[in-house]
Amino acid sequence: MNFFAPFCIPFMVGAAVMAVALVLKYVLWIWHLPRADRKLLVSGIFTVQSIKAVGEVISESLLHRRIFKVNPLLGYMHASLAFGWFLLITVGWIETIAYLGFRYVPLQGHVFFKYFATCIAEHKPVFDFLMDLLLLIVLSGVALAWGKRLYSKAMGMRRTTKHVLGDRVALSALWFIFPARLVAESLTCAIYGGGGFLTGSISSFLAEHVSGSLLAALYEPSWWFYSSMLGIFFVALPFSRYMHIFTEIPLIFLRRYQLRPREKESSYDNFEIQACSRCGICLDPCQLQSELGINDVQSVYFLRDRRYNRLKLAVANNCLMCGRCEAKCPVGINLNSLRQNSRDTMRNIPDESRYGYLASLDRSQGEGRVGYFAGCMTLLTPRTLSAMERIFAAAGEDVWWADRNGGVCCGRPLKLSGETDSAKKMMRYNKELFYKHNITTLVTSCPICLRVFRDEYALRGIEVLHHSEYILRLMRQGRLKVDAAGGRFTYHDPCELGRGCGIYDQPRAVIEAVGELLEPKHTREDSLCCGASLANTVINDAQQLRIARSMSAEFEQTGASTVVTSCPLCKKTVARGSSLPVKDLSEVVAEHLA
Amino acid sequence: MAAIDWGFSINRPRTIDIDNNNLRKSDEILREMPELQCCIGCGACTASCTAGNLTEFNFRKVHTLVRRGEYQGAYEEMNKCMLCGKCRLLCPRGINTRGVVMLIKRKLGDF
Amino acid sequence: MKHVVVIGGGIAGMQSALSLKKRGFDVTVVEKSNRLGGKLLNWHCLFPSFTPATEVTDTLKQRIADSGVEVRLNAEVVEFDRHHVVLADGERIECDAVVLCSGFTLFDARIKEEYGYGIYDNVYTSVDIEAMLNKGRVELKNGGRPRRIAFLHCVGSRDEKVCQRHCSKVCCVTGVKQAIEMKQLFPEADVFNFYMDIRMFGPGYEEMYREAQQKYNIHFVRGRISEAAPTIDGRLQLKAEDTLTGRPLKISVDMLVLLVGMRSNDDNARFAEHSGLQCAPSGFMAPADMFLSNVASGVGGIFYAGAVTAPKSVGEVLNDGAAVAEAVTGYLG
Amino acid sequence: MKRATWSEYQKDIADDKYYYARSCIRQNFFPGSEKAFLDILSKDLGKDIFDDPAHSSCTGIGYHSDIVPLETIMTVVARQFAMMTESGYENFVTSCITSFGIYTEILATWEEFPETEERTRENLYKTTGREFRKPKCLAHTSDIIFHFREDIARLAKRRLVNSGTEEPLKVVEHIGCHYAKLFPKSGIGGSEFPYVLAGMVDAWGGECVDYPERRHCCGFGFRNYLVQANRGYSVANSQKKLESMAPYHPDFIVANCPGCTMFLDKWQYTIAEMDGRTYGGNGHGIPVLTYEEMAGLVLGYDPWELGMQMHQVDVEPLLDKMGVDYDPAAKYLGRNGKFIGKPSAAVVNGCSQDFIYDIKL
Repeated sequence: MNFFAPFCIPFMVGAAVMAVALVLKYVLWIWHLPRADRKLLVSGIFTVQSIKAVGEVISESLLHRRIFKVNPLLGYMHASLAFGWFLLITVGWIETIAYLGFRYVPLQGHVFFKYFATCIAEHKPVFDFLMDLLLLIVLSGVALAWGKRLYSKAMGMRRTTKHVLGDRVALSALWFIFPARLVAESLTCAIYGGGGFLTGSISSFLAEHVSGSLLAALYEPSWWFYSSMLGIFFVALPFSRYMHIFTEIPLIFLRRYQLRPREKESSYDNFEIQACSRCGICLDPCQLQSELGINDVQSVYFLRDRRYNRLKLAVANNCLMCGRCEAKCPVGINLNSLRQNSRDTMRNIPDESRYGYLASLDRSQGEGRVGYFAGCMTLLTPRTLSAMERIFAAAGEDVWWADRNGGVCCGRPLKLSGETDSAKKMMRYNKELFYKHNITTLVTSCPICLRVFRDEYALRGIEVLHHSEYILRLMRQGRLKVDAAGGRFTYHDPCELGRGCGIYDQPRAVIEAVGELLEPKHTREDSLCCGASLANTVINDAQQLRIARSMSAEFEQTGASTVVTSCPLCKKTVARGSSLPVKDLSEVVAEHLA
Repeated sequence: MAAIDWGFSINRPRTIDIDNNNLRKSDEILREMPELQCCIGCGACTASCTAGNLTEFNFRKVHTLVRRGEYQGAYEEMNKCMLCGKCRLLCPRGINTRGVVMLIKRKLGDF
Repeated sequence: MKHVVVIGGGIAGMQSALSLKKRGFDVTVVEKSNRLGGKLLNWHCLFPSFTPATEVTDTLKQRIADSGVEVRLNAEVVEFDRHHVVLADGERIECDAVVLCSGFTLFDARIKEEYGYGIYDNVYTSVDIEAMLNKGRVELKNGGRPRRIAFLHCVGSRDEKVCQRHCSKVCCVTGVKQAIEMKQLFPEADVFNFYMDIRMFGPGYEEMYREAQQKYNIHFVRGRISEAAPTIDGRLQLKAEDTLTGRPLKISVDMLVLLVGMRSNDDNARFAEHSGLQCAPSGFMAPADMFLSNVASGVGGIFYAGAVTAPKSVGEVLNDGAAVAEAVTGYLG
Repeated sequence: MKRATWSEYQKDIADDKYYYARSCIRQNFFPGSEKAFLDILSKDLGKDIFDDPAHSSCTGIGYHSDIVPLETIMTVVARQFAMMTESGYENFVTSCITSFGIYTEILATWEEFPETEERTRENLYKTTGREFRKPKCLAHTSDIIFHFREDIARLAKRRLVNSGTEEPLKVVEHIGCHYAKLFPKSGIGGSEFPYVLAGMVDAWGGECVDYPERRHCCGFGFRNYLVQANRGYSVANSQKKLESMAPYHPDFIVANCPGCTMFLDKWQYTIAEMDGRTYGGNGHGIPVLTYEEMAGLVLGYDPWELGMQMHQVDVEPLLDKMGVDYDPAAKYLGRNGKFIGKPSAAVVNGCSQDFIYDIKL
């Protein structure tokens, strides 16, 4: 049996180009991994993590479990295309074996089996049925994809990604592959007979209504078309968003081996960046999109621009880094870390002389094993400071006040802007200060500081607590008593505290000890950003205010009489946007000390 | 040839010479961030400044000089800023002060 | 019917006359020039709305024409008391009350000779600019378009050196307004406003100021120009201190606009002496008190409206016109 | 020139019978000028002017340097007036702008605070036994030349024109700060548009240059010059003026103040040596003249008689332009015909630099 026909050439070329490109990319990326990452890879490969990764590949890359969670219809669309196509290939393979036994069949022989199988008289209706069913499933996915273009809301998406030209070519090819296959197979069946419930019925219809000569004339071109579509798609795949189809698989493995984006851009980032399918799920959660109509800076566009080396500073900088999109990304890409290390690449200018003025500076006061770092912003919310003072006094805690008279910034704002090396100087200064004063516990009221103390400072021997955690601990230890005076509170999760440090329950527990807690519409992992995030240096004051107003409206809808938050920046910002009084968690506690 | 010690040198003028200053970068900065022109010199930024309370750094003065085309030393001054963002919370004219710091550094540092 | 004479046919006089007429008085407006409207006739647009000044003057003139108020033009008042107004030609007009609406005098910018008004080309006053705008031709002496324009605030205001200690109130806003107008006419030009303080006291003024800064990119430099001098290419070199940076500043401009202030009329002292009225140290007429009788003089039957008592904006002057009618009614019953 | 305002500032200047008070520093730096003034007045104009050997310094430099107290200087000034009174004169003419400012200021002080005048009279009487009358007319010598500028123009042998092209010479006039900046009414033309020198230039055929830094101080500033470490400020001020006037290509600078004339002249040397910058034509400095020298040239005096060889910036290019006959060989010969010495070559006179300077920055 001959498994070659001229129409196979586009497919064969496409498949070859794709294979070479994929192998080259993956080999190069792994080759260039930082030494530490390579070590992680080697040490993880023969562990149970690899098996877990296989499971995750099936559930995510094929079944798209996480997208199902976002929206079942959207999940079905992705799964039908990915898993359906996967099954088409697998079942097609089995079909070949069923017909021909175990023998070598070239790739095009499997793919265009229907074409080459016309000489086989025997029919296995089970496969006809199966293959038609799978084709139908995939076609339904394609239909949904078309539908999504027209009406994305049905799939829970208000906005869809604006694609670049290459993506559109690949997308068009992809859309045509399966209808083309249906047509080609139906024509083949119309001439040679056979086919399942789908191709079979279409072929009988064609045989009845279309002249034989026309069918014969269309026969070869239809296979050519099908092959060409496959070829185009395969050539475009490594260079378009469809790269994600394969890239998610190594990504899942590497992530299981604990590889992550680093402070500086690294080869690993390629796996994350090219695993983005540009599904656009990150668009809707973005408040820059929903409140300000800014529609070219979201993670999907950021990753796309970075991938094609056309990232602009204005795009990299225009992000609140609130983490809402990251929490929803079906591929689990570390969007904030990637944006962070892009900023580093664009803005980090090491300067040894910078912040030389920090040397030998110490404006701290008091003595105690517990250190309190108010943070720059907290100095502008003195009620928080005095509340903390009362709480410390009530608990009988001796406190070392790190920065009540003005200290040195924790370094996170500078790091967020990409000036990583300079930020380290401030971190080093503060770290030395903490050690110098022999504290064992460091309490801060500012989630921005908290985040960097925990993630970057590596404060061995010092426990770092947010004041919400600290207050709750004091209450549970019985060192701090509050009267449950009642009152209706609602709570705003600061991005850096909630999504950033995973602290959701502690402040809630504290509030519930005082009064009733009413949750706003968006809360916990889904909470909205106040808009004043230090990560964004692009949007102006009016834009910040618009975000603040829209997110504050949710607090008013809860019926609460006070908005509580636990970040000085959020407090100031929400207070601008809301008509309700806004208090820091510590104020609420201090007001209700028993 | 004999060496003569004058005991003094000619003082350089302190005058801001708008005619001879190169205002190209200043214009670019104002074009990118027109709100900077709204500064009314209240000094709240400088009063609250974390870095300004530890050094001579005066954000208001430095950006005003930059607007007048006096770039000498401005980059180094802006580098004293810790970007902590207190000033942005205080500016009565709502100027994106952190953005200004970054913009001036970018323009004067040519990156 | 009681007869009230209104001295001055500017907007204060016209509005006062209209309000008095409405309350049933017999009103005569005495105006020394040959037409009604006063200084506002020379004005192009009013801040902060850019309303054409003619909208105010024409409307008032029309209302005066329709109201039956007697208007005496070319009639200069030499002296008056509550019962008589004596004109330059010797005529005595009998009346029951007098409303003094003689307004203000523009500061003569030539007195500040260091700014070169009347000495160098292309030094103008804010009044000249309004006249040029009215003519529809703002240009340099040589017909060219200015590339750089400077406005100087407080010329003849808040200046001990010319014995004008008071703030003329409206020049800041006018300066910002004219700067915007210049920028609209010459978008390619750089406009610099040199000010001591920016006083944006009224509704919409601060907003206009902000717009001038942000939208029109007008440069505001806090510092008074010390002197203007000609340059070799026929421009003007200005010196000032940029007080917000603590550095002297030097700049050449094509056009310098002096925002001249309002000073009190020279007549005020004579009127005061003759009629027993009080002048404030600024030379403006002092009302009986600053709050409850701010359109009354210390002398029964003599009232004030408009800028005769202090520099005022157009809106405030018109309010005075309405208020004085109330006060006169209270006096004449 | 659009300067109508000068005419608003006029003062009464006596027509004859002057008591003459000399300047301290001019006699060293421009020694011919004061003699020229006396010659012009007495010989050319036939006026009575008394050059009293008994008068003294006004101590103004000491006063402005915080060395001489006000009481003292008032008494010294009172003595000058006593000398004038004793010689039978009542029109006081001073050659120095600093002195002119001192006399004006003290007379104004006595006017405002008569008790200070009484005390001064007492002090003078106690110390010297002298009494005085206040001058009827106080004028600076430049006021006198200005007063007779038309007479001088009539007597003129030359005019301030380029003898080759007949074009008026471009003249930068510089007025000493203490001439009218203290009391605008005390100077002709006031402080903004002083006309005292410009009037002479106009009358004698020249053309004044109105350059942006026209009113700026020369930088002398007493303490700024007297303390070596401060001289950088002083020279920077002269430089500012020179930079501002240079584009107008002035043929010469004329000043009416001893300090200004000296510093505008000598700082050109300093700037040229330090920075290599010169502001006149052909890499030379701009000659700086006193108004007496200017008047003397107009009246046909010999430049070496006028003491112009004492200038730091060579005047020969100007003399050539004006068509003045002079003997180059006689430049450095004294009045007795003996060689008086010759300065080293200087950058400001178009010579190459032959020193290495150790400039402290």
